[in-house]
Amino acid sequence: MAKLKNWIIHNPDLAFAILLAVCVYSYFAITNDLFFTHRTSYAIMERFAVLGLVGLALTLCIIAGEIDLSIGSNAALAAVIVVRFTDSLGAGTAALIAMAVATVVGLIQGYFIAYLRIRAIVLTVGTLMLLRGVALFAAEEKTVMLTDFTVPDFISEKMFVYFSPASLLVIGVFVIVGLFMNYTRYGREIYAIGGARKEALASGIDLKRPMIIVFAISGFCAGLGGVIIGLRSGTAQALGLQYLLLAGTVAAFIGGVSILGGRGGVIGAAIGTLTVNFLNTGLVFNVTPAFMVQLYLGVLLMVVIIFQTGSQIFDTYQRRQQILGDVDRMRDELLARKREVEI
Amino acid sequence: YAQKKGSIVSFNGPAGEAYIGRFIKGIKGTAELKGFDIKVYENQFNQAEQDQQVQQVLAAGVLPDVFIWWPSDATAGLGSLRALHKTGVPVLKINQLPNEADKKYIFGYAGPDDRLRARNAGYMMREAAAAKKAAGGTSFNVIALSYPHSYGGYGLSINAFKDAIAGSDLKIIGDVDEGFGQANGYKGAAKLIASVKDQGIDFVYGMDDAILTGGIKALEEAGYKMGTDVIAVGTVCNGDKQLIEEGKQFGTTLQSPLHEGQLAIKLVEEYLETGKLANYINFTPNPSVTKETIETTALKGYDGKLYGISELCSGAW
Amino acid sequence: MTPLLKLSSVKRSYGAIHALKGVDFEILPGEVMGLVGENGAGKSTLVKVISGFDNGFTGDYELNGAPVRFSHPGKAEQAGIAIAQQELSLIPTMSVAENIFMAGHNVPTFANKQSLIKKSRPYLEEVGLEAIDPSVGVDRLSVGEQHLVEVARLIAHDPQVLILDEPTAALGESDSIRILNMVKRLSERGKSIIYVSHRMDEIFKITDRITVLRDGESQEPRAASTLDVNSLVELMLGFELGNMFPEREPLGETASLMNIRDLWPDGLLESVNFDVHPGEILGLAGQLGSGSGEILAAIAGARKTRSGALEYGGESFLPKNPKQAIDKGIAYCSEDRKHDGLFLGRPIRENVSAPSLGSISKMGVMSHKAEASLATDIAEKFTVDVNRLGQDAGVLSGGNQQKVALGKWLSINPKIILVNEPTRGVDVGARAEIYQKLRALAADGAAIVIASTDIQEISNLPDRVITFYRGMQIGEIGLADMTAANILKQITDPFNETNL
Amino acid sequence: MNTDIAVGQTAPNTPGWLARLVDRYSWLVVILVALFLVTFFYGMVTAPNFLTLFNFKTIIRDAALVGIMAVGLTFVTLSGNFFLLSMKETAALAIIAFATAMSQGYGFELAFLFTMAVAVIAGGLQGILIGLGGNPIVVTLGAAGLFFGVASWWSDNLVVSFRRPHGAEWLGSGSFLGLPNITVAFIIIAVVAELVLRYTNFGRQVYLIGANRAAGKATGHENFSMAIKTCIIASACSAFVAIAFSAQVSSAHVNYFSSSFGSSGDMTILVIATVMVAGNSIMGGFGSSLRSSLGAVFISTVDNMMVLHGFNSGPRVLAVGLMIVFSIIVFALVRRGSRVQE
Ligand SMILES: Nc1ncnc2c1ncn2[C@@H]1O[C@H](COP(=O)(O)OP(=O)(O)OP(=O)(O)O)[C@@H](O)[C@H]1O
Ligand SMILES: Nc1ncnc2c1ncn2[C@@H]1O[C@H](COP(=O)(O)OP(=O)(O)OP(=O)(O)O)[C@@H](O)[C@H]1O
Ligand SMILES: [Mg+2]
Ligand SMILES: [Mg+2]
Repeated sequence: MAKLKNWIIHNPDLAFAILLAVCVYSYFAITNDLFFTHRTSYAIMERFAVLGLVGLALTLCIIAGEIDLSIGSNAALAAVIVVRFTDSLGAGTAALIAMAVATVVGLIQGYFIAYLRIRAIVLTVGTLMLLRGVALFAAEEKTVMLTDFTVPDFISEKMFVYFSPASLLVIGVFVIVGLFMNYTRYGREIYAIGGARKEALASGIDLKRPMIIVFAISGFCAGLGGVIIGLRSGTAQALGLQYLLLAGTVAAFIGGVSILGGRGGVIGAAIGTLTVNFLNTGLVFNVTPAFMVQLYLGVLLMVVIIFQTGSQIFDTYQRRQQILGDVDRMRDELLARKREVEI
Repeated sequence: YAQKKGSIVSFNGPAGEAYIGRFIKGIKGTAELKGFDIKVYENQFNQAEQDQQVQQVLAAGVLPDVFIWWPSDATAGLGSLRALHKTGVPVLKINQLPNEADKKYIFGYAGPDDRLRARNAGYMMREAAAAKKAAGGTSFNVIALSYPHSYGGYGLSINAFKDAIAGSDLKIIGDVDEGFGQANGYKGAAKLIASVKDQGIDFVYGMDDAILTGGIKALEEAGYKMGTDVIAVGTVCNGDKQLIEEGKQFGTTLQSPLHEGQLAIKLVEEYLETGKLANYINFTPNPSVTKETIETTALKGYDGKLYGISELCSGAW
Repeated sequence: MTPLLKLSSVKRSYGAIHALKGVDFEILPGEVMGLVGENGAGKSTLVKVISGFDNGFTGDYELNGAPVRFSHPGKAEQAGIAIAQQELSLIPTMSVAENIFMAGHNVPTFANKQSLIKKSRPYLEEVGLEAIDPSVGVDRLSVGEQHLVEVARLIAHDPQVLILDEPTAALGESDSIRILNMVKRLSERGKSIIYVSHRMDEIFKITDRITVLRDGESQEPRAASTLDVNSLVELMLGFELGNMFPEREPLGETASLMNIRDLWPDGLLESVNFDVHPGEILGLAGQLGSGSGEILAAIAGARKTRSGALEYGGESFLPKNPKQAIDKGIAYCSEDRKHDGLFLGRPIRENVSAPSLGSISKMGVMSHKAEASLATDIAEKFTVDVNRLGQDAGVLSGGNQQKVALGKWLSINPKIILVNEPTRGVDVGARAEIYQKLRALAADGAAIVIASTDIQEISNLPDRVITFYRGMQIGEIGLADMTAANILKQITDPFNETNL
Repeated sequence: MNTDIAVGQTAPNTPGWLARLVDRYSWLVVILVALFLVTFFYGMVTAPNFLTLFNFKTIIRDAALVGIMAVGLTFVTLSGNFFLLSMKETAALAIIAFATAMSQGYGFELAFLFTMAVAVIAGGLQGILIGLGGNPIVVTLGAAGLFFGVASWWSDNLVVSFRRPHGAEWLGSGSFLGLPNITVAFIIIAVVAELVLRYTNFGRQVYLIGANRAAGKATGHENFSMAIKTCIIASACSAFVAIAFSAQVSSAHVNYFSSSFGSSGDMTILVIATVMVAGNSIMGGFGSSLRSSLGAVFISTVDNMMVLHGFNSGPRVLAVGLMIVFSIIVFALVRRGSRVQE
């Protein structure tokens, strides 16, 4: 119990994210008897397969103190590529090509960001458009589409009640990235450049490596997400998937990552995405009009921000109390000594 | 819970889109009237999201008697369509003409005919051109304000329009595809004008009235007198009624979302009763509307009521 | 003996500024080489070049006789050159252990927190931090402890050459001593150490040889034994420096300008009371953690307090934020100019006018002429190069930055000037100027209160000293018996528990 | 960290001015810029009808709406409060407010004031949260959702239209000295904004707080009020854009500013790109609203050129994206060469 309390105190953001997730889930589970079912869970996991990846990518970026606006465009590009080449080269090869392209795109962005010492947002706001253009070019400005649908059927086939090959793959990615972030020096470097860029550089970290890694991962996630979407629906639009950026960002922040960088983690990303999916699915079940969905997401974010701001203020208050407490502890005996001398 | 006459689930874009807003009113109203249970699922017009949504709705495990399905794009929606079809529930496709790929998954189509409305627009412009010629006009240059070329409807519209004006004096000298809606219509037109104005602009064809409305603003700003210097023809009547009344827009071809919705329900009813449709493809009528006919145009809805132009049209009417 | 590391005619410029104009530098195995020079002499630039943080230089660089050029710090680190830079380089969001194993070849590729903690312990003991828990975030440590962690990280690289750029600048007496002992031990183990500092006493305590930089040019390294403070200062400045502290003669009795009543800033054990007189320089003496700095901050509205009031100008109040204090004519320089003393990315001119935008503008519209003239005469008063007023404050070296950080307050012509660590990381030359300036301001009738951990400074500049020990106000020392010894006694051992 | 490009790379026998340029910025930049200028001017001269007064007007007018928003956003960015992701949703809310008021028949003035009031509240709320230390991205992302939701609900998703003649026509379709009034408004706003930033205390505070928040506080300039002020300015600018647009088409709809297709892409993103493209520092403290205005003109120039060359939206998105990335890189290199990086 004390342990739990301690844990909560040490990562309040994550704790709050979990609380939020539980609340949203149970709300719908109670109000809508269709919600708490295996199928629904399955549907949620299917959504997770894509949004989760984006949420993960953006979480990493934010941990590194950056943000990748180009993620949606990158995913769209990957989707177009995979759909275009599946018929000719087979899904496997096509998927590999698509993901390779997306990853390399991310990698190059990472390199430039580190080399130019600019904020990612500055560069990616440009690449966001650039990659759309490329995607349009790759799709010849048409909606590309598969002729053979065996692959789509396979990747969204139900497994172990809740899962599909797609969602299992994504969960795998989560696990690997999670291990990477927590148990390798490269992961720590990413936390470092996010937590305090100047200090990290002064302590001899070469900005290029972590930056390239982060954006390569981000690109990879975008690519994989695009591939899954493309193959699942069997079609792809160069101008599609714009919503991924916002949805992913929302997920990341609801997952409790701190914009200041250096804090947050993979679990948060997962929780955040799930929360968004719970909300989304639940609202769909209640046949909510589209704009209401946006409104609720807005409310959710507001709750998060009010909590975060609140906890910041509380934190400073806490620190102050700590100082005062320490003082009071030392006070009596030191003052006593002082009195002695004066007498 | 289909205790009533039957239950319908409709997937379509957001009511935030003026046109779809009317469409939803249409299906809801008529379904109500005919005693159907209807659920309308909106999605931000975005296929990937609709696919997810279909997933979720199916996950609920409660199936209706019919699906009404409006893909965000003629071809992109195939994934959703197949998912719907797998449930064994019959699917009626809306608004986007069926293509080879999805014919085998749907029992019919209800909605507009992009080609028909474009063709009618073409014919109207022909008339106008003829009149102008009779009045001694000599130049007949047309600029087209198009949907994005990456959008399915573009090909259908532009080709039908070209067919319609083929053999007349009209000739297309420019085509810009800035995007949907008034803002893009304006931006696109402004640039196009700059590039072709010294060839002379006499006619403007808007793939829908929203785009055209923007275009007309751009032309006016460029100093053209609409209706005299330049004759504008649009379609869909999702633009600005007043432009037609003022004669700034020569005409449009009515395409009523309300009507489209009602037609959909009618077909569902027909299918549920007879197990099939009299005809597979069912178009909403596209009467042409001009300044003269604007007040008199009216259509009998499938609910038997007679609707005037302002109920039929979307946009600023 | 062949030098372990040798640079010859190294040049480095930043656009127009020539930081290094042909520097020769060498260090022998196992020697402690002092690197001294005025602010802006190029010390930091030089050590950045040596440690691979800056490879935009021209000239030759030899390690063990072989020419090298490090494209980035990692390379230098692998070659056995490790540096603790002038600015702290710890990641506050991460634990001590993680910080020690941040970059370099000694960092394990795969490791969980536990193993890092285990690995880090010996190095922490080495620097005398065995008490702290390696798993806590460094932001929970005191500044002194943080610098020691920095050194621990340095040692963890097990380098051949260690570079310490002003490691003690921010430290109190006791922590400084820890570091110096550290350096001694390492050199006994045959490590070469480059030690950059402005503290003469340290330099002579620990260095074998001393290299002097004077605006970007180096001089022959001298054996420390052949030099004394004056000759070294002369080398640094190029001219003899008399007593750097201005003369003090006893002030007549004056009505107090401000009375601090029961002021209890966070971090102090009890509330404090004292008066401030116009025309005097009052010194608050105390080591790090004695609370002297906190008192200044509290008076300036920059720190929370439990209670207290300022009786000043006929009213009794307590500023809630700096603005209120400024409006009352109270100026405050914190000890960390980079954090809240300067707008590094903005021109010096704007830095100077920042506190007094009102005075250079009519109805919210500012006159750039007025600003320029304001900036110029402040710059002249503080001998900042007037032609550099248009440049970003960030390109100035420590000393000049401090002058700007201080000088900007003249623009509100303040009645009370509070300065925490007036000359931290500032060279003797600039120091003398700053002292003169403060004295002159006092002479003009302002009341100056400085808090300092530098014993030399605190015993020679003020007219009156109030001493503090671990958050308690201890005593007051008048001009008569103001000696370093007296002050030291009161701020290190007021209750004569240890017998020095 | 010093990441400055070493001097002395200047090759011999280069003319003095070039040498000085290279000395300041390095070869890379000089070459890139030269490259850019060449292609740009090539495009200009080969584009039919590009170099006409009419087309020039078209370009400015095309830049106007995004430009106005960008100028507004610049204040937020310069003051170190990143940017608002709610620009287009604020506009959506504002346009509904305006059109509703107009259609209810309160003339232009009242409708204008009403809309501005709405904008001020919208901006102020975000400003307060940001000023309290809320993360701008989250705050404005959430606000975006709320505003859009409210606007949709308010307008019941219908097109709100008001008939001509109405008091707003002069703004929407009037013109002054042959320039559309919207263009005039853009120019005025751009100039005023720049003057404010350069010659007023407020402007200076924007820069100072943006450059170093702590030092700002220490010298008596709090970010709390600054965040509120700048957010209000930004959303007032979006509101103005909304009003101008609504005045032009005499109607309003929540979706007018979220056209997801076409080269215009997402309005908010385009606005942010506009602020970034001209080299304003995202961290605040460096840049100017003039840069943003020019950025808007630059983007619309490229786009315009492409249209005149007869490209359709696909290649145009590509070109615009390419140009943005390109100029961002160049600016980054230039700043590396000339300024210290903290
Ligand atoms: N996400 C979940 N976690 C734990 N238990 C669940 C979950 N979903 C459902 N259950 C339990 O399992 C029961 C069976 O659910 P349900 O009958 O909906 O499965 P189902 O929809 O038939 O699954 P499927 O059709 O995929 O075989 C539920 O009533 C609930 O008690
Ligand atoms: N990044 C930079 N850009 C421009 N000029 C710089 C930069 N860094 C240092 N300088 C200039 O180079 C000169 C040397 O600076 P440096 O920091 O080496 O001096 P220093 O001897 O370390 O001074 P201090 O004792 O205050 O640390 C100074 O004039 C400084 O203004
Ligand atoms: Mg079941
Ligand atoms: Mg230095």
